[in-house]
Amino acid sequence: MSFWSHFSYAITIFLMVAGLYIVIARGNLIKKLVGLGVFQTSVYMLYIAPGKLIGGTAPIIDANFKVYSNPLPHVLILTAIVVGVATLALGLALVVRIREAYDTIEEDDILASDEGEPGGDGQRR
Amino acid sequence: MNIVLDVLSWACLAGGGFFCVVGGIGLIRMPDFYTRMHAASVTETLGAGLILLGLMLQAGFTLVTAKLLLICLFIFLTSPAATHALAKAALLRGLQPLLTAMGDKPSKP
Amino acid sequence: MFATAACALLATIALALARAALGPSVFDRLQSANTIGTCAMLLLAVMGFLGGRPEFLDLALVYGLLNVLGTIAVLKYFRHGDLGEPGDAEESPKP
Amino acid sequence: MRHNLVLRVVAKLLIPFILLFALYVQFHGDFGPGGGFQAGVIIAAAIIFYGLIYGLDAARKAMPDRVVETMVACGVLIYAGVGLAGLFLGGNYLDYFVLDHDPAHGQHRGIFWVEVGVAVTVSGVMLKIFYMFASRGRDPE
Amino acid sequence: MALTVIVLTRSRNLFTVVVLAGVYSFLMATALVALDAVDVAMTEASVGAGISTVLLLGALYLCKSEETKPVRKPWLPLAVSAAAGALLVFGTLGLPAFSDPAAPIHTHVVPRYLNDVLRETGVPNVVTAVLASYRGYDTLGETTVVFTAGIGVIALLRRRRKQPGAANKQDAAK
Repeated sequence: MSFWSHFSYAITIFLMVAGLYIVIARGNLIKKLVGLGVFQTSVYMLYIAPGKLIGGTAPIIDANFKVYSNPLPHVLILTAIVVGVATLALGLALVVRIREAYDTIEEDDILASDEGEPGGDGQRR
Repeated sequence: MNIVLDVLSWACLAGGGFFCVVGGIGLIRMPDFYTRMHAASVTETLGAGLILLGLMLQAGFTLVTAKLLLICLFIFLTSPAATHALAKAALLRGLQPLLTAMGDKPSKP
Repeated sequence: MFATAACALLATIALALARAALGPSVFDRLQSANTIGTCAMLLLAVMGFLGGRPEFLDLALVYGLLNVLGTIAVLKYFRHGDLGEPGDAEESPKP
Repeated sequence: MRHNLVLRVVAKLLIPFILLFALYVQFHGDFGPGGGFQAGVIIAAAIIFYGLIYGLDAARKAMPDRVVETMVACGVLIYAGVGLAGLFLGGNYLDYFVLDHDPAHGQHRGIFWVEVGVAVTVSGVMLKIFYMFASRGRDPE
Repeated sequence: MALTVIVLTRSRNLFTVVVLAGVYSFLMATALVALDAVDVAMTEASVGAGISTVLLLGALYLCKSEETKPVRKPWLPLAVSAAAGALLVFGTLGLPAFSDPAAPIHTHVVPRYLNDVLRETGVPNVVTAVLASYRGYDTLGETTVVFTAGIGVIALLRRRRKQPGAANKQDAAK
């Protein structure tokens, strides 16, 4: 259990923490979505990295190779990526709608305008 | 014959790597955007071409070589187009070359 | 030898990344993004040879394609502010 | 970009290659890297590229909204249909062994059609999303 | 990559954020290739660098917002993130080391996939085989999710395409 044997986890955790920080600390909604993307990629790393075997190759069966990396995480992450971009699009659509309703995409302004006039003109146009 | 091919491809790979690094250094060191673009094009043409040539020599006459040629074509087709669009956009945006700041007349786009 | 080329490409990527990080204008960043894309493409090709499986060049082709797509999209956005416009005479007056 | 001749010519040269390459990725996905998701995204990228350079209206003419929406639904239907075909031929749902006399060939066929369904859905959804985002701000307000 | 993320965190200009997100995605895909995940890298590159850049730009155009406000108090989120990171580091101490062939992930269902895939399906690419055949239900559900997301975007963005006046008229007519 040296440091290098857990290096991939360190990268994963760094990315995850960075994504988390962006999501929590930034008020802009698009920025938040980008942070969510970073977080998501850290999860990809978390899945893919243990599947790698040093000396193995990509899981495409060939007579010349004996050792393959683990294909199962690849499958899971493959679906996760496409779902991720679909949800990203959905989130962006929501942001666009929010911007049309509130004229801002800053979280604080949205909260302020909600408190200012609850159920008022800000919500539906 | 084989050794000649190996040496040639190694030379190509080394040259390509060298030009890539030169382009990268230029990207850092050049003073303004247009000169930087010039530096980057070193990477994108000479470096890429040499590396792909080296790989082609290694691969021999297979499908791989065809794909490498395709990549080569792709790079040589798209990256000047992208650079052209970039330069045009920058000029239209009003980013002046450094020369004009030194006292020349601003060139018309 | 492949390893040397890969190291050179990695160094180039690092340099371009530095430019992207501290580039004063958006165009600098774009240019370095483009360079990074090209280098990543070459790196992929080299890495395929390094691992002894040169079938992965498809991947490099995808990289090249999407690199251009991204750059053009950003430029389009920058010039017209709109992704769907065919572009009219207003932004580039004929001399 | 009406005056941007370089881009237009390059795009005209490239787009058929991109579409061809997408088909290659789709059908070569059994033997190399690739498959339905990638091919769908690449097809969508090609048409988005077209739309970026020649304008959204041109892309809409080449790929009408109706077609895109049909693609979105058809992909899922193809996928589910493969499952139903297995059901009708005497297997379980999404059981490919019964699709051909030889089980391995049946698997191959099932995987092929499933990938087609995935590609159609993914490209349709991506294109539709692009159309929605790009056309949103363009209508006269 | 870490540098990209740091710059991403710090930069205010949303436009820069989008460009850097594309770069980040490219580098991520390269790292995935280094980890032997070829199909995943292909998807990540095409999706991350191509499509989501275009989508982010489209949303950016619709939002027309270039700057965000400066952060007020970064200390609380930073503390939360650091605490989460510390917990995660503590958690990794129990995990198997990198590239350990005896790890649980390599011993359970995967050898069956790798050994039998050629005989059972005749498809050399194990990822494709597992995706479409062994885990067909998963993929069906996933395709449905993509479909639903597309429908959701259509539903969200199609409304109120007309002028605000027309919308008001419709509201009044209701």
